Order: sequence, then C-alpha cells, then structure tokens
Amino acid sequence: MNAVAKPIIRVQREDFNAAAETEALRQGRADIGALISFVGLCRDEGGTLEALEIEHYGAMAKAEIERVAGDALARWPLLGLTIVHRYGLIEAGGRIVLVAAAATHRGEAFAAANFLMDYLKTRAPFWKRAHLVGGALGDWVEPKSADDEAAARWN
Amino acid sequence: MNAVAKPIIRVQREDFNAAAETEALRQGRADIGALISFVGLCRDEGGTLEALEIEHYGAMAKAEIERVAGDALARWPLLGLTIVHRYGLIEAGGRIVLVAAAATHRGEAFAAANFLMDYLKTRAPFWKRAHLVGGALGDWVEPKSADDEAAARWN
Amino acid sequence: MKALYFAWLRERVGKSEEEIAPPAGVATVGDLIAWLSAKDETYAHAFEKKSVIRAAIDHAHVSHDAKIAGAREIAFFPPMTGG
Amino acid sequence: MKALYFAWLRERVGKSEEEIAPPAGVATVGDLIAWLSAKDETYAHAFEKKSVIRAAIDHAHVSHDAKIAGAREIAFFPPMTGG
Repeated sequence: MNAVAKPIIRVQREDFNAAAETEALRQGRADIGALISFVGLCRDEGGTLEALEIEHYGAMAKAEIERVAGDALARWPLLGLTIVHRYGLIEAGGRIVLVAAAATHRGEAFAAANFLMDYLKTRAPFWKRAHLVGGALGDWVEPKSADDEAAARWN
Repeated sequence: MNAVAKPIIRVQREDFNAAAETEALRQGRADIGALISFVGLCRDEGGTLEALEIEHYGAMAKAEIERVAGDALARWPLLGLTIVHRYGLIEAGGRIVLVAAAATHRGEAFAAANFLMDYLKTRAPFWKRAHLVGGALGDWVEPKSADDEAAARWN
Repeated sequence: MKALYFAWLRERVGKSEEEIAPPAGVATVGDLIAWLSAKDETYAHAFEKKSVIRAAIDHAHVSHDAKIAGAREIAFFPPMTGG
Repeated sequence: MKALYFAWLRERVGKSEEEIAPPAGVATVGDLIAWLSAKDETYAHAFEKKSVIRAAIDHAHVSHDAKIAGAREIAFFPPMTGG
C-alpha cells in the first residue's frame, strides 16, 4: 500500500510549466499506473477576447484549494497531486489552472482530476473579468449553472 | 464553430514525449479551453515486475485505434486529439500509452479521454505479459472485468 | 471586524475592505447583509440580489445562517468563476 | 486464407500464422474455430475456452457469428489487455 500523496498547491501570478509539474509526480517511482494532467486555458472567444483579469481572495484561495484537495484525497487514493491556479492578467491562449494527478489505476486519476476541476470552479475564490479586443473592459464572467450541476453530481 | 480535429495516431516501439505531444495540440491557437493529457505507465507491482512485454497485431492496431478515435470524435467536438500506444518491452516506470485531447470545454475533454482509455483497453489489439524481477517470465496479464464494465458504461 | 468585497460586489461597494462594527443584534451573515444594506443606497444596491451573494468567515465559506460572533474577517463576493 | 494467432493463443497453437483452407461448409468464425479444434489436440487445447476467444477479419473485430467468405486474414486472440 502506497502512502497517499501530500498535495502540492500553489496560487501564483506567473505562468507554470504543466509538463514539468506533471512529470515531477512520477520521478523516481514505478508504482504509478496513471498520470493525468488537466490545463485550463484562456479562450479568445472567437477572437473577441484579449485577456482575462482574474481577481482572487489571496488569504483564502490556497486554504480553500487545500480543502478541495483534501476532499479528493479522501475519495481516491492518489499517489500524487499538484494544483496550480493563476491570478492577474492572462492573455488569450494562456494557462489558467493545472490539475495533475497520479494514481495506481486510471479510474481514480480521471475521477479525481474531474472532481477537482468541478470543485475549483464552484469553490475556489477567483473571479474572471474579460478584457476585449480593442481595449474595452468587458463584463465579469457569469457563473454557469452547468458548473453547479457538474459539482453537484459528486454528492 | 471550430473544425473537429483530425486525430494523430501512432503505434510505435520507441518512447514518446507526452509533454511535447500535448503542447503541440494548442500551439498557435487560442480557441482551446481545456487540454488533457493521460499517460498510462508500467507499474512495478510492489517491486515484483521488471518489465511488460507488449505484443500487438501490427496490421490492425492503428486501424482499430482510428475507429475508437472516430467514435470519440462523433460524440465530443474535440479540437485536437493525439493517441500514441507503444509495443515491445517496457520497463517498470515506463510510458505505455498517451491520450491527449483538446476541447472548448473541460467536460468534453475529460469525457473523451476517459472514453478513449476505456475503449483502448478493451478494443485495441495489444496483449501484455509480465517479466518478473529475477528474470522469470510471468503470466499474460488477465483482462479485468472492471475494464469491460468501464467500457460498457458509455453505451 | 474586517469586511472584504470582491469582483462586482467590490466595485458596487466602492472599496475592497473596511472595518465594520455591527451592533449586538446582528448575529448572522444574513443579519450583517441586512445591516449593511440599510446603511445607504450604495450598500443597498451592492447587496440587492441577496441570494447570489456568497460569504466567507476567516477564509472559509459559510452560509447566510452562519453566526458572525468571533469573526475577524468576513468576505462577501459573487459566485466564483475560477478554474 | 491466412490465420493469425496472438498472445497465449499463439503459444498454444505453436505458431503466429499459417495458411488455412477450410472446406465449403465452414461458413462462420465459430465454424472455423470448430474446424481448427477438430484438427488435433494442439488446436483443441488452444481453442478450448471458446467464449474467451476473440476474432478479427481483415483487421476489424468480428463476432463468432460473422461469415468468413472473402476473408483474406483471420486473427484469433485472447481478450485484449492494452491501454
């Protein structure tokens, strides 16, 4: 039986290296059967969006992601877990969030990464605002009811 | 509306670079919201397994993976898809299979990658045999009923 | 205690944080929202859609029923859109 | 037509491929398995667990009911364990 992972969680302004973060989870070990990496990217919305400004609650964000990660680790016996969430201005095409998970079996890795993304969407204290092509400040991104439904299916 | 991806599919003896394959899906575009990479690795089974020998049906493997990929693309509007499956001797800790998928939304990317792994397990003509630590040839890996059940849930 | 505001709630209130000193009868998060809304038109407008306002006490999500006694930091914000 | 064998089925048959010429009455994959099994003890042993044997005609999976007429290549193998 392998020890359950202590998750690595970072909230940062700078970009991250998804490949290096993911690869680090398997370095020096051969007990992992499934390694999954999910990256959320800033879409340009058909060429209308220049960037997203991501506001966050700095004192709470890491603590809340840690709670979400703890919930995932209580459900699935992950062998490694890294979550990185950026804030600040992220240009179209840029990386916003990384969830990388390692597990013995693929089902655990898929479920945990999917769960984590659903819960980060609805629980992590980040708010996105659009900066439009041409320089205008767009609207705050509306929460999607689909995101609440996605999170609710894990209950 | 973005064009649905033409999948990149390779069946090869040599190792692959999961990060480069995944990153290639998003290069030069900003319409992707979700980028997922799944890597299946050779587990050492508590230190007892030295390597897996993967036999495959060379004339059929790529064609069958293309059919599975076509099924996934018919279900989810992926913006990019790369599948690489290795054969031959793969040492414990080594990479066996890659599924990398890009989509507008995370739900599509997660579902497609999960579906593809379930179907590769049960439809792609590959057979694994264990090489044990100490040099003995182990048994052919038994198919898991859990794999059939995982594939059946997509029907 | 300190009150924090985020996203469009911050913009409507016109500040990101302030010290507040609600009277003894203000027991829950919901009471605090009502008390803030009664201060002036700015707060009334900011908090008008009560059902969408989320709150956190000392960096953890709470419902509108949660007691505020002992709280050092109460944050108000719209539904989150991270991830 | 060419018959191919993989994994433990290949080991039991003792070869990875061979030319076969089944008589006219052998119409389906299931018929072919029965015909091969009747050849000798080696084939009978290889194919004894019929329900687990999978087949492909010209590089596509088929059921035991599939007709073999026109097939150039028929492969037999155990359940797959790739991925």
